[in-house]
Amino acid sequence: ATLTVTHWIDGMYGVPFAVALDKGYFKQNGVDVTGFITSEGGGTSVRNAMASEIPYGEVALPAAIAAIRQGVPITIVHSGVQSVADLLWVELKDGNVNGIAQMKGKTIGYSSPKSMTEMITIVGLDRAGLSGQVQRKPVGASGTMMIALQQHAVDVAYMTEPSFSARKDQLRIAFRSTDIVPAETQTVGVVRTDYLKAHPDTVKAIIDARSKGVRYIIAHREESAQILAKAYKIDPAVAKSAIDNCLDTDPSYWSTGRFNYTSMDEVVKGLVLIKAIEPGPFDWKKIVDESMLPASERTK
Amino acid sequence: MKRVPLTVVPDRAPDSTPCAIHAALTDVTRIYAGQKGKPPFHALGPVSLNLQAGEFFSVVGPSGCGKSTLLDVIAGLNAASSGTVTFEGVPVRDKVPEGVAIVFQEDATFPWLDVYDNAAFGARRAGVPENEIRERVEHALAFMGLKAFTHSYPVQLSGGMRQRVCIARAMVVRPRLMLLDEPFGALDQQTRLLMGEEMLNLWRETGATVMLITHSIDEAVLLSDRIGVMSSCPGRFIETIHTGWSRQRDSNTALDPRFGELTAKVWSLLRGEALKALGNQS
Amino acid sequence: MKRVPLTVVPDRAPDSTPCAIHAALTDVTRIYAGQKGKPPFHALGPVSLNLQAGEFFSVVGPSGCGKSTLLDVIAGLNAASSGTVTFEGVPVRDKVPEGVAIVFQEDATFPWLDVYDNAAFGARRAGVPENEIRERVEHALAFMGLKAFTHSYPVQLSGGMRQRVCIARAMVVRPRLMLLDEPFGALDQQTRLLMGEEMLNLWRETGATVMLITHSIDEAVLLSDRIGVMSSCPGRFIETIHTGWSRQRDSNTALDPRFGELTAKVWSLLRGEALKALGNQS
Amino acid sequence: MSTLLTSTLKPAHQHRKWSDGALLVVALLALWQVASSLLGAEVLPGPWLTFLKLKSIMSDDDFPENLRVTAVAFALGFAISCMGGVCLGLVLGAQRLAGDIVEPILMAFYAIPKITLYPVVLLMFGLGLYAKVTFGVIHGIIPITIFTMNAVRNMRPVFARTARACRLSPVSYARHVLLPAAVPEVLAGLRIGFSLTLLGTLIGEMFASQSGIGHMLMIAMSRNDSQTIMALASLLFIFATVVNLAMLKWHQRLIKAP
Amino acid sequence: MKLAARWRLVLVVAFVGALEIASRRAWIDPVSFIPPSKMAEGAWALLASGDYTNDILQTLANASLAVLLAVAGGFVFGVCLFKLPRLRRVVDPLLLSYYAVPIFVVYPVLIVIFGLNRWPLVAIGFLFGVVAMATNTLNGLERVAPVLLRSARAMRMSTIDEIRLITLPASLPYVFTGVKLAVVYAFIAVIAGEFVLAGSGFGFRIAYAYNNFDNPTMYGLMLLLLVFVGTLNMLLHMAEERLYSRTRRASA
Ligand SMILES: Nc1ncnc2c1ncn2[C@@H]1O[C@H](COP(=O)(O)OP(=O)(O)OP(=O)(O)O)[C@@H](O)[C@H]1O
Ligand SMILES: Nc1ncnc2c1ncn2[C@@H]1O[C@H](COP(=O)(O)OP(=O)(O)OP(=O)(O)O)[C@@H](O)[C@H]1O
Ligand SMILES: O=C([O-])O
Ligand SMILES: [Mg+2]
Ligand SMILES: [Mg+2]
Repeated sequence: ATLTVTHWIDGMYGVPFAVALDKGYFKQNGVDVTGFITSEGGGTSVRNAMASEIPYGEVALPAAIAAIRQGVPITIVHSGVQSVADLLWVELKDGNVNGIAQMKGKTIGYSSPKSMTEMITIVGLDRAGLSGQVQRKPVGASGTMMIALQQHAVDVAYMTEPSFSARKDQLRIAFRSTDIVPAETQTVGVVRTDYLKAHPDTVKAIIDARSKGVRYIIAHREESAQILAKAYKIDPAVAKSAIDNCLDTDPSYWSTGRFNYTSMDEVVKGLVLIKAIEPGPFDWKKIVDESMLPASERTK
Repeated sequence: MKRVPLTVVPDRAPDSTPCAIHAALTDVTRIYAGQKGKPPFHALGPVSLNLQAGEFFSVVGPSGCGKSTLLDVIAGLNAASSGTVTFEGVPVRDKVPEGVAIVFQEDATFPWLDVYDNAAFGARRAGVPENEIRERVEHALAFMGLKAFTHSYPVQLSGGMRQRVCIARAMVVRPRLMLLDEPFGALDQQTRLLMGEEMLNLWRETGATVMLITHSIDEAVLLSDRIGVMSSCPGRFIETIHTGWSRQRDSNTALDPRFGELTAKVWSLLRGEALKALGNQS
Repeated sequence: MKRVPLTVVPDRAPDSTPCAIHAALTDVTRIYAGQKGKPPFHALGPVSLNLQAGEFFSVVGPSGCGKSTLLDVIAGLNAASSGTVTFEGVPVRDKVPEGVAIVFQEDATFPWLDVYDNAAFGARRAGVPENEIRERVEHALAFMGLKAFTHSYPVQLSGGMRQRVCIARAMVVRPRLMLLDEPFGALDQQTRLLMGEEMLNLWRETGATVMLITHSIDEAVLLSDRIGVMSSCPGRFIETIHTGWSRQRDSNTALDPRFGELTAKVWSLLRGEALKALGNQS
Repeated sequence: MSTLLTSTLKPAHQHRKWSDGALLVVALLALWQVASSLLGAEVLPGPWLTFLKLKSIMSDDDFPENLRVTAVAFALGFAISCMGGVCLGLVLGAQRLAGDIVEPILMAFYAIPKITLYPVVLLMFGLGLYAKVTFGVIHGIIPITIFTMNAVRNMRPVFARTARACRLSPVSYARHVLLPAAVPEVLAGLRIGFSLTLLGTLIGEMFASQSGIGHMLMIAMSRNDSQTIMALASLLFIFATVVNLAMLKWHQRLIKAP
Repeated sequence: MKLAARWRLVLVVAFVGALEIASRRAWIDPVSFIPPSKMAEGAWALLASGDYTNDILQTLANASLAVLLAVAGGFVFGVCLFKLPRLRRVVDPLLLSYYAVPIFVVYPVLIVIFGLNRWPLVAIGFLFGVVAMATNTLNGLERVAPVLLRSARAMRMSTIDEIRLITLPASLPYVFTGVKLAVVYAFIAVIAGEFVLAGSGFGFRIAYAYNNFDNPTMYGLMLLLLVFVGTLNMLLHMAEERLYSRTRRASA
């Protein structure tokens, strides 16, 4: 069977899965995983997950929230990446921005309106007191980002790992997203609710294998980088650099499964800010089911 | 120089009762719908006509009088606006009955087929065995003077040659009723005469009923048992003339004193209609 | 019923020296390239021909002998494989010279234009003022018996009517050389006769040179100053016959005893060629 | 106008055909190289770099599997597009009323962004081969239908009349009259349908995939790996061009008539 | 044609009705699909809110520009290919194969050439539409009866006049098909471009709604798009009918 992992191959969310597969954790737990379905965009990942033989996926939290609110019968069962350590704001090597405070009068490029990247620019510029003094531009997917920078259409633009590590020689970091939002849950694991009821053991097995993967990365960065390089077909040095970058910025970049509600609330705040959801109290209990986590990982 | 005679075995013996009605029109009219607020155009009729089984019937009439329309109606290619059409006792509607072959006024050769395949087309579709077809096609092409062009394509032929290909196609299926719309229109007079004689042979041998639309009065008189003379548009039969020739007629029949009389008669009938057709619009 | 006579003012006075050569062919042949390994096909010639300014020249010949090819070569629509072609002293190559109008054997009406616009087309291209065009077109259509169909579209016309539209289109431009490829092919004999007479009027009044390809021997004899009789393919002129008619000829000329002689002569010349054309392939 | 001389010129003609082709290829490569140096190899890698990249991609262990996955989906999609498109086109062309009714609907449907149909496609066919095939078909079938329909509609009416006079069944009418009469347009439809089916299949692979050329392309795009993008795009382009050439040759053989 | 329009209406209404019932009864998964009435509500709501006006206008403007360029360019290109057989022989194999390459891979190049503005999108729309137009023009020109071209030569027409007065009207049904396809392809490409790359416009809004499972908005936008393109197509269809009904043999 296949599992769905958003941005498998071009994002860092998939590393624990790559490791778990390579180390045989899935097999040990009795789950026959043959590969990972990937896609761009949150909505598609959720839809792909729902349509799979094992309707499980690690997907973007905003997409999961949106789906659930629109009545898609899924349940959030574990936390995934709970930091934006992989999301960097970069400029060309000859740039001179050091920190968001120096952005005054410059142009910043985010992916698209109402995205996580836009949210971070709004929050960041607001906190720096620069609202209205920095021009913000949507520049589309990461593919066009380099071009926009090189064309000087923007001064600073977002970049994610491992793309950044692959281009370290051309770019420098202007500031980090974690400077603005230190804790922000990016992805969570979701399962179709009916499947969850019918096959709780499979779900537990997947969560456990992933969590073993996370522990392995933290313990063995070098080996993990080798595994990642093989799975993603990238240069081992780039893989190592990307993993280092994430873990050095935030040692708990990959959650072992345990939810961090503060960092999840941060996301909801952001969604309200960009008017993706209405303001008001948000009840995680309704959409999160912690019972698949080992007792040690549950919030008391 | 030798001519290959076309010896054909009729698929069916010539009708034993030569007076049986083979195709019949009763009070048929054809009115074309007017386009964009224009009034409907009355193109034909009312005409009533009985084609006797095995007869050779010609239609003459001024240009635009409705001859092609009449042919279409008999063939079921064009629905009569009123009146009834039957072929072998069965009403004709919207479908060409089995046993009818048509040669159209326009060039109807298929440009993607060579002369042989064009000529074989109808018979192939009718399921005639291939060796039988080959025999028939070879005969027909020799007879039409197209043997050297068997594997030429229509674009390589002159206008008259294409018309002959269409006649060959109709002949090869051995129809019981043959409808010919000015089939010799693009042929020179001499060729026309030779074709006419061959047509007579064919007609005698197969016992088919033939309706021939022609612009040549001589041809109509020479070939036909009966000639229907049509008025100017909307076409009606102003007179139907029996020639009284024997079945064994040929081009020598033109020497018969009746030939001159008959052509003169048709000529005078037509003269007025042609003038009307040309003049009644000014 | 009244016929509107076509009174036309020639764009140019009839040539003062009626013997001046208007168009000339010298040793012209046309050989079509053989397709896909087939040998080249010799369709025409060698022919030499001088069309005198202001003469009415007819071409007769068996079907497929190369008449249309000859016309195309004179008009510059088809390049001669060898030999030279000139019009008014200027070599013709690959371009139709100014002053030449052509009526093709096929239907060349433009289906998207009504009869009026079809007839006016050539003159509009030539830049004739619109009111002048209207006058000419109205005359031509009346004369062609198409007045009631002025605003009809070609699909609404019979085959013969479309052919008349094409003749009208060529007439309206008042050419100095008119090339007609079997223009009356789809017309009944009566209409044909009337058209022929009108063609004579037009010819006399405009002083144009006319080359008419026709399948009707009577027509050729009646209308022409000279008749070129072509052999079977590859077409050559086997004989050129002077009729010796005065310019004032009309259909009564057919009563002249020479008319019978001439037709008989052409007829006998053609008979052999037509048989050859049909038979030499078996 | 071709003359007698044409036949003797044939070999030279043939020769010119090849030299023209070679000239075009050289011109395209040169243009590419110039554009690449103007825009920068980062944006648009030149032909040589692209070639090297393509070589390394093709020698990759996973490449045959990726190719196979895409090929299977595409072949199935194209087969369906062809059969469906041609048949539908013939019917809609021959039945004027049906064509008038359906054509505008078809065109409007075709214009909606296919990705929005993805949820519905997923719902109907699930994840995997058939979703991709469906994507290929919805991209490719409509141009084939439209081209065929248009050709049949504009066929000379006398052919239809001849077919009726010969009492052809609908199937043999289609087979022996409509199809041969419409060969150039049907072929053009198939050529464009071929390319668009391929495009559709790739787009399908971009949405949900773990392998296939579309998957490779998507990853290259999100990594902004312009060399891989160009290499894959060239591969697709060359493949489509070769097939197009073959179809043109086939076309020349189909129309035996000069 | 009245008849065809009526039948079309019946067909569409029946289809929409069936969808309505099927989705209301939840025979179709409501997460993937919503009843057409809800789509209409969604479309109305987003029109009424005014939030989407700019996006809609922007896309329509870009697509229209692309259509205009594609139609004009495609026609000229088609004529050139027809007139220059040597060019055609060489270009023919490439002509349609380029549709096989997902065209937005060239988007970065277009950005470099045109900058970060509307023109890359217009260019994509143009590139996608132009070949369909050229191919149809070419097909049409090839179908012009040779006798009409001979007539043009007989009347000593210049190339421009021949195209304007003979080949264009004679091949108009094909040219119309080309225009219709160019419209469709230009829209597809512009919207797909916005989908993947831009931060505004119809395509972006659809993608956003799609990712947020906001079915009323997504299907509402699709409905609007369907109405736009459908109307454009109907107008073309009607113009074609007007021009061509009289040159066709009446069927009854
Ligand atoms: N589709 C049509 N719509 C309207 N009128 C038509 C249509 N077809 C033919 N007509 C008219 O019907 C009349 C008869 O046409 P038809 O073709 O039957 O003449 P015809 O006798 O065969 O003439 P010809 O000898 O010139 O071929 C003509 O006046 C023509 O204008
Ligand atoms: N494009 C071509 N390729 C090869 N052969 C051709 C081509 N056009 C005509 N021919 C041949 O040239 C010969 C003369 O043709 P042409 O059309 O000039 O005859 P025609 O005298 O006008 O005949 P008709 O009276 O039947 O119209 C014919 O035998 C024909 O097969
Ligand atoms: O609409 C497309 O996804 O091409
Ligand atoms: Mg007729
Ligand atoms: Mg001829």
